[in-house]
Amino acid sequence: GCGSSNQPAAADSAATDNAAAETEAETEDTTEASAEAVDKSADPADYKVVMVVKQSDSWFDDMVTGVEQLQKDTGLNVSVQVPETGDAASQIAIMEDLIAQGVDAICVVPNDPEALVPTIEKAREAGIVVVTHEAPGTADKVDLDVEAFINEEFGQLFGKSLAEAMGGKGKYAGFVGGLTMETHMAWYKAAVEYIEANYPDMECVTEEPYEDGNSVEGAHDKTLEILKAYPDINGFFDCSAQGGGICEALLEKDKATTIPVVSLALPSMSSTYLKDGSMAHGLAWRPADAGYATCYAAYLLASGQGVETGTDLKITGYESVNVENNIAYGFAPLEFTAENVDDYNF
Amino acid sequence: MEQILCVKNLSKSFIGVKALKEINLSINKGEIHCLAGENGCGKSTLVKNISGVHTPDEGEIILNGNVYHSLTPYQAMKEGVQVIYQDLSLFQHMTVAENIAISKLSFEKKKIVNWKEIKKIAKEQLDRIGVSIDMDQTVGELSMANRQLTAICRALAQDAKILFMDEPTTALTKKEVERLLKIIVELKKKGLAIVFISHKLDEIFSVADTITIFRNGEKIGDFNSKDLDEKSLSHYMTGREVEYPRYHRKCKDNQPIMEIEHLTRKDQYEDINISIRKGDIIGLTGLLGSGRTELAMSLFGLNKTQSGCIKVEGKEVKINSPMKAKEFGIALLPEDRFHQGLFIERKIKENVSSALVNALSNRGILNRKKEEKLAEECVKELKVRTPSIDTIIGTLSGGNQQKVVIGKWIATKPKVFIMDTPTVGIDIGSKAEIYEQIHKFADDGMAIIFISDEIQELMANCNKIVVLAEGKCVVTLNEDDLNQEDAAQKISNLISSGENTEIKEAM
Amino acid sequence: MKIKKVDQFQKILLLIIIIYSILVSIKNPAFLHFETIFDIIRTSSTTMIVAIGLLVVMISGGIDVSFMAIALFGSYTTINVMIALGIDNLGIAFLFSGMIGIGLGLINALLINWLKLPPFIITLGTQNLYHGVMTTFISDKSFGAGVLPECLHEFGQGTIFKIVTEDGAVGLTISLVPVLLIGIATWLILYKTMIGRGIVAIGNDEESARRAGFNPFKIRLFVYAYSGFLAGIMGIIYVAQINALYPNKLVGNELMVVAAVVIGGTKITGGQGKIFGTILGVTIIYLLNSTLILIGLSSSWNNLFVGAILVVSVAITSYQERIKNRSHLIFTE
Amino acid sequence: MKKIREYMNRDLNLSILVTLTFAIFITLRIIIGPSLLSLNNIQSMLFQVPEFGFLALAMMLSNMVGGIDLSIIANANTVAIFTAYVLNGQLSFGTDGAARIILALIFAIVCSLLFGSFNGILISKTSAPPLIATLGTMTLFQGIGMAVTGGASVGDLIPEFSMIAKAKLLELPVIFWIFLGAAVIVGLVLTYTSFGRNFYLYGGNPVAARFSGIHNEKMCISTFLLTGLLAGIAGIIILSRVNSAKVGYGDSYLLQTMIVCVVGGIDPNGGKGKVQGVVIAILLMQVMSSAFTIMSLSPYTKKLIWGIMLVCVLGLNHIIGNYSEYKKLKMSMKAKA
Ligand SMILES: Nc1ncnc2c1ncn2[C@@H]1O[C@H](COP(=O)(O)OP(=O)(O)OP(=O)(O)O)[C@@H](O)[C@H]1O
Ligand SMILES: Nc1ncnc2c1ncn2[C@@H]1O[C@H](COP(=O)(O)OP(=O)(O)OP(=O)(O)O)[C@@H](O)[C@H]1O
Ligand SMILES: [Mg+2]
Ligand SMILES: [Mg+2]
Repeated sequence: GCGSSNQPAAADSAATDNAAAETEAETEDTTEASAEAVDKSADPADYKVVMVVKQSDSWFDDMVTGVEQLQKDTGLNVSVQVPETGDAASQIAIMEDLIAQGVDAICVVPNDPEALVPTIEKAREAGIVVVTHEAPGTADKVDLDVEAFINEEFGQLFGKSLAEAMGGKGKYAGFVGGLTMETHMAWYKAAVEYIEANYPDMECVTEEPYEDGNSVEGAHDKTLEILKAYPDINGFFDCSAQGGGICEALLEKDKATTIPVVSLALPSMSSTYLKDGSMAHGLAWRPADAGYATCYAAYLLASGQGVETGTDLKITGYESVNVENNIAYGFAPLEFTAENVDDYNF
Repeated sequence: MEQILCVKNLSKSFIGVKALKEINLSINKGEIHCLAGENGCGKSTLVKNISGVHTPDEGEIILNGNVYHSLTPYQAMKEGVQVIYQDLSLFQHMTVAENIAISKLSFEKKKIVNWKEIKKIAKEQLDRIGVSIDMDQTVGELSMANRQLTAICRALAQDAKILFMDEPTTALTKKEVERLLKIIVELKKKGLAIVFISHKLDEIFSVADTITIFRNGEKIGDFNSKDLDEKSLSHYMTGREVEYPRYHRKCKDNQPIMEIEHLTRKDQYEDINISIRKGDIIGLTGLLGSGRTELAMSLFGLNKTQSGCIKVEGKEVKINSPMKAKEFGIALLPEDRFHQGLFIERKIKENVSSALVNALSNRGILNRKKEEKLAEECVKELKVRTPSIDTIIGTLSGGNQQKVVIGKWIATKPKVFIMDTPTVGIDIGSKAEIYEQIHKFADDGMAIIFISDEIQELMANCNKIVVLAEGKCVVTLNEDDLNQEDAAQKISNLISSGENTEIKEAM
Repeated sequence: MKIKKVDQFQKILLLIIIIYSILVSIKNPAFLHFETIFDIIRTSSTTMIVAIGLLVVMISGGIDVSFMAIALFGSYTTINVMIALGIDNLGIAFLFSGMIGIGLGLINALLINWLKLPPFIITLGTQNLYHGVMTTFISDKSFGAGVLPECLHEFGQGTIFKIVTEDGAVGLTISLVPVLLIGIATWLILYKTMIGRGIVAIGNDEESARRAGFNPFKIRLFVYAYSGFLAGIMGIIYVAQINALYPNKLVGNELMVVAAVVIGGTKITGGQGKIFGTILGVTIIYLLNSTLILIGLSSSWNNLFVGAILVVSVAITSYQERIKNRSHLIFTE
Repeated sequence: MKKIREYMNRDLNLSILVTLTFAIFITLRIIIGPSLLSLNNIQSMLFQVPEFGFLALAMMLSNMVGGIDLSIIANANTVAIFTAYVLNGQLSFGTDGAARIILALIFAIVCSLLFGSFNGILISKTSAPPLIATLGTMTLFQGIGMAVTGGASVGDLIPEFSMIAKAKLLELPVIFWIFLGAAVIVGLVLTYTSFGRNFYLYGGNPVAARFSGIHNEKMCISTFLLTGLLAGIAGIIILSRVNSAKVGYGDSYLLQTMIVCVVGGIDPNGGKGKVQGVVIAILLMQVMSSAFTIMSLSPYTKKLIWGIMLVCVLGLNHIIGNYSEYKKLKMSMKAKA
């Protein structure tokens, strides 16, 4: 229902762009924009979609490959913007510039969804379709939010895997990248709640999660300390992809085989730990696929085709999304174990 | 006689000044050659060109027959050039011993440091000039005088063929100067050439064989020291006649403007009593470490007192900061001009107004017209040699810089002006001008505390002299006492009596 | 006399460490284990190395904020090459990374000497430059544990000896060896060689050092090359310890090291600094960061606590210095 | 022409910077095309400038007294967090509407001044090196924000507040005018007031300043008060722009503010530099960063370009500085001859 209300604004921006185009050499963008105003073409090549990721690391590098794949598959004019640091301010700056450029759609994986809301609103006022990923909390402020899964369910997966690996009893501790990271916190809460509800013999040692600061040495150093403070600890889980650090610390203390670790993980970075048994489970979803699906959804919305329950986003796990409260859920959680980790190459 | 150094047509320019204009000079073995001239005439610049600190624009430097158009400090050392720089060039955080030995070691291209050797070198040199400084102290903790002695030791530590001494005696007491001059004469006998720069004419005459006079970057000529006397020398230097007038207090107001009563700070000074009236110029002298600087700092609110009191115009006051001091009309000309007195990268006018910024402002807005007027006046009155008041002060010569610092405090029209060795490194021409100004301000009712080592200077300018020794006030001489013929002798005796006890304690 | 005075300052640091340790032990006796010391040694070893390099730079009157970028550049490039060529030799890793460090350090020195600008700015620029060059022209991929050369992994896990206690083995990390070697070498350089004295001399006053016959340019080349070399070495140890290779780690953690060195009594204006003080400074920072869980502080109070302690220790050490200076009528602002 | 040359010689760094800015501008205009200068893009750029600009001004002030203030961003965020609590009603003392906004603004200013004075007192009373002292206070201020929020963002502000960021005056964002006004005021204060003069003197040689009866402690504290205030204003602008506050927002600005100050000709040893330079550098930085987005550069390439630019600007300053000194020398010699 949002596409139609945006129509006049889009026409406006197209008009100003047209005025500029009269005096200056025509650029591709402006012709497209005016074409859109008249009649929405379905040709992906006519749409400029930009994906703004959080920062540069292996996770988002993989997401970039997914977006590039989309371009190859469909011919959609899609590109990726990578901020210098994982900071909401740089994402806002990039989005501002994109709004001024008048792209058709912006996909964003917000560092801090709350902070991006005014900019998202501004983009939408300018007739730009905005699709987020990993930001279900602000789904009502965007055209669509694409999620690989329901965060609570994914969080419960952490709890379930850990509980199974620990045999249903003992003390455990959980990490997040930082207390400011919303999805991490959501998984953490869901995991702890799941364990509390189902495994009464298990006990989380702290109220709040530990922060590993999104770095392996952070996870490593904190783990050493936790081992000292709680010598009877029996399991760890990490909602940021730094479980390797925990495993390293356990290996160092010869406790890798007795204390299981469940962590968000990239196969490429954690296959060793899965294979030597220091990591019991790795959990993830495929960033490339998520990027693919998000950008494709953005194209669909920009071209007026809409995304509803059952829409196919043309990639594994998102063949038939479930749209609820403006959030399109795929079903794409991945669970790695020593056996299957080699099947993934990201 | 064998020629060691010959300078031919040497020229050097800095922005805004031609510091040296086609200088020709030759210096022989076993000769004490004095350079004389007013502030900023280019003496230090000449030294720096020869020692490899500056690169000459034009001209040749011939050392031991080798011709150089420019040298590095190392080359200069290799040719036997040693320098005691005007700014001493010491290392603040290093110990005295290391400071003395380091040039020698670095020159010898030593790779490994032998700390015993360093101590040995340092001890030798300190014994040689007969002073006892704790060798393990860092230079940053030393008084100016001890720093100067350290720098002298350093230059002596290396076997020089030609030794440049750029105002080496500015912070020394008479006794130390005498000892230094004796050493110079000894060195001369050993065949060294010594180039001695000083503004103290008595020193020059007591050692010099040849005197070269500079004016405005040009050489006026070489003179045999016997052919000159103080009067003719200053005439050549300044191009005019100069005279030190004797100060007599004219002010009729005998109410004390400032009274210092039983002022004490342990280990620095003890039970100091001084009463100052309008128009008084009170000389404060004593050995190094006698606590003069400490006392001055206390009066200016930079050094907490422990007991006793200070009264300004009869009212007891607590001076706990320079701002307070300024409020009470007290000004201080600091001893360490470079670090404490100057804003080296700022313009002359900004330096002049630096103590008066708030007074020159109206509701927070700085009145630049007034500031410029003030600066113009200061430059004119104190005869600062500068292209304009917009010149960066760091490019002036040392003496001219000092004049600006004096000017800055005079501009605040203080009631009591404490001057810690104000004429150090200032030429006679400027000195006379400064004395004249001081007298004039004293006549107008300003009280002045004049800290100095030069007894002659104190005798000429003060109507009362206080001698300190080891933090205690040994004697106070009034105008009547000073008029006695043997006053100067008496003071120097008192000072040396203090010194005797010091040496005893050191042993 | 000299040594006595310096100890005075280090005593304060030791006192802070001891008092803090006592407080932590009261709160949680687990702190009193041997393990604690061994763990702190291991986790702080990399920082110790760069801190010592930075100490040398700061004594010479400079500062370097590019050392983390150099460490990253050196280790990342070296290990990339090793993986590509299948080399598995620790010596080569250290050598190659150290050489890269020397090269980048020399660039720092040349720029500082040429531009005559505060080294803080120059190295701020080169920090960006090195990191940019590395990620743009070499690679920006991450490598996980299994991919790294085996020798690195062994080194990272290696111990000099192990003590077996009831809850597992406690080993003293082998990284202590390079730290000790570097510490001793640096001490020898600073106090027993002329170039070391030259470093102190140019830190005190460059112009005076020149006049005393030193060549500040050469000394500076040495200083930054040395700091670069240590950074290169540190990079390898770091990678070995975390057992993974990232193109964007380390950079951004420079200031904590600067803080550690300054808390250790090194003058930010140069000319003064002690290795033992630096070690104490690093220890304080690490002690703070690695006892938060032991004293049961929840994560959201971490920063408040660390910040407060940092502010207090800076305030105490600086105030001591100020009092000492003021009593000698030395006015440093 | 002659006047221009005279002016250029008077402030060389500034003229180099202006020339450079134009050169970069023209280059970018050629590479990117007209969209760089479209009204849309200009508005968008000027909309982004203020929050960063205020932080850069704060950094500039601290650099000019030979210090550095690493705590500005932590300060801005924590101020924003407290202000957000006022604005969302949790701390509003029963006010509403405009009254609440005014209360919030007062609260923000008081709060930022408190932070600033803490820095100032710490540095002036203990002679702690600013780099280390503010590293400590940065962690401390962050810690306060963290302890209060537990890391979550504080939102639900009354909607009127975001109007501050959205409002426009003469086609340009009001917050940009505010920034420009603040820069002009800071510039005027530094150039024409007694405070400004004392500030430069204190920055140039604090010891001599003390011996001149300038109240060093007061200068230091007021500098950091001002720094804190500017950071606090940045916090307000952030809050109004993003409509929520959170620890860690804008951490990447810290390094950039330092770079901007250097490019803008501030001598980090203190006592030298002008506001104009920094303002131009801020604009230059913004134009380049927008251009980078348009060109879709990778973050590492951006880093590389910042690095190269910094080294180039410094190198150029140095070379031209040397050259002009040489020319001045020659001219002075000619004049004498
Ligand atoms: N580094 C410099 N830069 C610019 N100008 C300088 C520099 N050094 C000296 N000058 C200028 O050169 C001239 C000669 O200075 P110099 O220091 O040689 O004088 P001086 O004879 O030693 O005076 P004083 O007795 O005061 O020490 C002065 O006008 C001074 O301002
Ligand atoms: N052992 C020491 N430790 C620290 N500081 C010392 C020591 N010995 C001397 N000093 C410093 O040096 C000072 C002596 O020099 P100072 O210049 O202050 O005295 P002065 O009376 O002004 O003599 P002059 O002007 O001739 O140098 C001492 O009072 C003290 O401040
Ligand atoms: Mg001189
Ligand atoms: Mg003295």
